[in-house]
Amino acid sequence: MVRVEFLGPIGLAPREVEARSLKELAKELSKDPEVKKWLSECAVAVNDKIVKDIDTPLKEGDKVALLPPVCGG
Amino acid sequence: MVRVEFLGPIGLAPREVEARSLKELAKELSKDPEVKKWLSECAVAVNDKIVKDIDTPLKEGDKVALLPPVCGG
Amino acid sequence: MLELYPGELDVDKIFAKWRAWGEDKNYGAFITFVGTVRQEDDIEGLSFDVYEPILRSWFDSWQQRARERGAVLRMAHSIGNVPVHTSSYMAAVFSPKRRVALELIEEFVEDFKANAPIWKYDLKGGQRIYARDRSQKIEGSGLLDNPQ
Amino acid sequence: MLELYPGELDVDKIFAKWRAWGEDKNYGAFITFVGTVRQEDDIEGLSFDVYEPILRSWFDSWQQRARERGAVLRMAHSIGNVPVHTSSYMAAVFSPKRRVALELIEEFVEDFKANAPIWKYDLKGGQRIYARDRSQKIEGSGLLDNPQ
Repeated sequence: MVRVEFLGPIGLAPREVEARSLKELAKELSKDPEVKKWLSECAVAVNDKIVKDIDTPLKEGDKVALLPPVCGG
Repeated sequence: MVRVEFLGPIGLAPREVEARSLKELAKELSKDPEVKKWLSECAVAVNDKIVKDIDTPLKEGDKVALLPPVCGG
Repeated sequence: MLELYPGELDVDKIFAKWRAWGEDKNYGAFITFVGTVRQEDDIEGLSFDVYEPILRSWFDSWQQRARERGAVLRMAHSIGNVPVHTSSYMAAVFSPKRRVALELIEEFVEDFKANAPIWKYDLKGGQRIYARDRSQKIEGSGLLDNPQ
Repeated sequence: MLELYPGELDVDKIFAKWRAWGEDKNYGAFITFVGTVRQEDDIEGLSFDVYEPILRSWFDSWQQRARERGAVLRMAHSIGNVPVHTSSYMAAVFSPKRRVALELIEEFVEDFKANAPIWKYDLKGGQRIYARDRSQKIEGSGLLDNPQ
């Protein structure tokens, strides 16, 4: 299981998902329309590091964060 | 007569010079080696406005300033 | 060198603290950027969410880049509500010479806008409304959308 | 908006004064540049001559350029002696948006270095030595040299 956190304005509670790679996680998350609609504009961090490879493997206990569009300052 | 001021590090007292243009003034100032050595690196202001034309006319009472290389800050 | 504060920043106090920190370190140039909440669209203020772990690693990587050029960065940001005409963001560069400081403050502030994990909301009529249209997708966004 | 002070600048006080001036004017960005005297070559400090009439007209023409972009400039400079590790120069830009502020502070500070009528001296062993090698000829220099 990995823990998925939805940051900032997404406003959903964290959830535990069974996935051994980001690709598997993407398929799982796409099943929920409330999450699905954010996927096209979110960056992804695994254990607080932004990743850009959909084949990134996941292991038990990993933390995945979805980061919607930002605007600091 | 025009009044010539030597700014910053030149360290010479102001002087009154007879000249009806910057070109005439240049000839007068070149006669003094103490002034001559600064001319190649000085900008020139007439009545506190930087000028770039050697044919600029001068009239009685004009103030000409010589500005050596600057370094503010 | 990264400071987070609840609510608006005490700009004068932070400036004076930073300046005093730098004064015996022989930096010739010290530039600060202050971002202040503008009155527009009838907002009462802005509000911010910050994701601190990634903000810190983003900032640390910038600190490393600055250090390679002999400079040091500092930054302060608000969390939560910040009223109109008060400040939510400060950034600073200390450097031996002015060129590096002028270049770094620009690069740092622009990358901050594009990549720092901070979310902005308008405060309007008691509501907290995500400023979606002024927000930027972080580089690499959309990774999980329709993977092949 | 151009302030000249005998000796070193009280940086915190000037910063706070400028910031307070800007706080109700709806500027979103406020950038300051502070120039501080570095310890090098065994100097005790720097000293400055300023020719105020041309400095003011130079500054006024920059203020006009800033105004056309919706921004305001401020500047403070020392006259006379400024000890090592204290500050002789401050510049600031207020602007509605950050891009203009980032661009203007750079353009203004660089042009200041090249064209403001200010002369710098090293203070060394009680002497005041013109910093000729760090100085720049103003554009148009040499006009009176060997006219044809």
